[in-house]
Amino acid sequence: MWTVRVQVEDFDAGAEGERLQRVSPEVGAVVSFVGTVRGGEVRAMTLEHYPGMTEKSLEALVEEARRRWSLVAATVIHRVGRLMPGERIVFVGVASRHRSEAFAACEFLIDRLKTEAPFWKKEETNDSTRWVEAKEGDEARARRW
Amino acid sequence: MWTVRVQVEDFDAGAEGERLQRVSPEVGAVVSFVGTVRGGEVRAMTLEHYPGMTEKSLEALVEEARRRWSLVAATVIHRVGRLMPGERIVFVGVASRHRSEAFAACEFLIDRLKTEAPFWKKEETNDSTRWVEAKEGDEARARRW
Amino acid sequence: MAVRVLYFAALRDALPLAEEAVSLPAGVETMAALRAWLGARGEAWAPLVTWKTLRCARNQTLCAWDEPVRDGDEVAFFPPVTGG
Amino acid sequence: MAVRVLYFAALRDALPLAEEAVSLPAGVETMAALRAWLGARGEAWAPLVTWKTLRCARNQTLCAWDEPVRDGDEVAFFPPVTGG
Repeated sequence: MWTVRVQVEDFDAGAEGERLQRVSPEVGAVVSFVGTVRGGEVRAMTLEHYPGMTEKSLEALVEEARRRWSLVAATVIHRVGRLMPGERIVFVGVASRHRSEAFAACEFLIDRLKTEAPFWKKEETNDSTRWVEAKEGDEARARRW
Repeated sequence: MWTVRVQVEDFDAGAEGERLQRVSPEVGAVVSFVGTVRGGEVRAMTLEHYPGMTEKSLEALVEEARRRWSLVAATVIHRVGRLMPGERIVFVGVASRHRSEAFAACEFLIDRLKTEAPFWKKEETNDSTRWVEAKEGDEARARRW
Repeated sequence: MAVRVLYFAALRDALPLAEEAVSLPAGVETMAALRAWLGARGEAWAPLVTWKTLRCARNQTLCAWDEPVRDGDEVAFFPPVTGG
Repeated sequence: MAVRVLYFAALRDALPLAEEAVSLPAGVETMAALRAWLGARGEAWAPLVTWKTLRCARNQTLCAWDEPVRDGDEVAFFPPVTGG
């Protein structure tokens, strides 16, 4: 019911959503978020992480979501390594009886993941390679919860 | 980019999400909602609609979402006819550059669909068949927007 | 003035017909007046008047009860929607 | 007091090492004190002191700068995270 994975391989967002939907006859709503590498100047993106702490921090976020909302199941998958434009980076899926809990918990998980889980992005453009700066807006969004 | 469908057949939520993700290299976030028939006392559910007005009202909601948020694509699919517990009823998927717009527009679309789109549910239990009553909470959620 | 009238869901089940074409007398010029007039045609049509939470649409768009009705309109009456 | 220290991302690129085992002198008892002590070991370590927005973790959990450091801890310093 409660799944956290950090992996190099791609994931199947459809299969993950389907699994959440079928986990119990109680489920009436599944909300999922998929984050992808946007195209444009960026030619590739490398995601570094802190092995061990990553899983621990994602599990702590799922625990907190379970305390705050009535949920039936949740899945968080985050990829690491080198990704190309269009590739999936992250999946957050939440199943609940009613939709409001699933929406809130899904947005909570991605907002807090963005400011607490130890992942760092390095972008490659034609000219250079640079570490992505944290966004002010992300801090503000995470503090809402 | 902007799809509204009312149909008897099931839909493939994973394929719909994947299509939204690939619609443009600009997409960085896809948020999707799947609503299903919950199990329990209900043995089956029949969804009636007002053909013509249904599509029109869903298209109007998508138009309003596009005016309010910066979106790249959106899909709304609603099934009609007789559905069994566990079956999918509705899909709302939104693609945008950044996640906050996709979350807001997806929740807006399902909240407003619930109070404005002309669908009516009739539930069958072992004992009886009854039309589902509209929920006070749904009106309040729709008015937030 | 001729209009097409549709009824849906529980309201339709409570009325003699799902759909009808009616000619309106002079003075029936809004959705509220139309509803009252249709509901006054006898006991079988009383739910149109007594049901407190009906909604209405004119030409396939939700509307208010003071919405004017025009010749050729398609109007509909129904309980609050419950899709999604 | 012996601790294992890890550096990540841009901070790691700016320092001579990604990871080290250090023995702390008496008086270095918090994450803030550890950071200052590590950063005072010469020019190559200055980013630990001069970078304004560093974060820290103790035993794989985000912590505040006044968090106490204990013998055997795994501590980490890094820039604000940018996953998701």
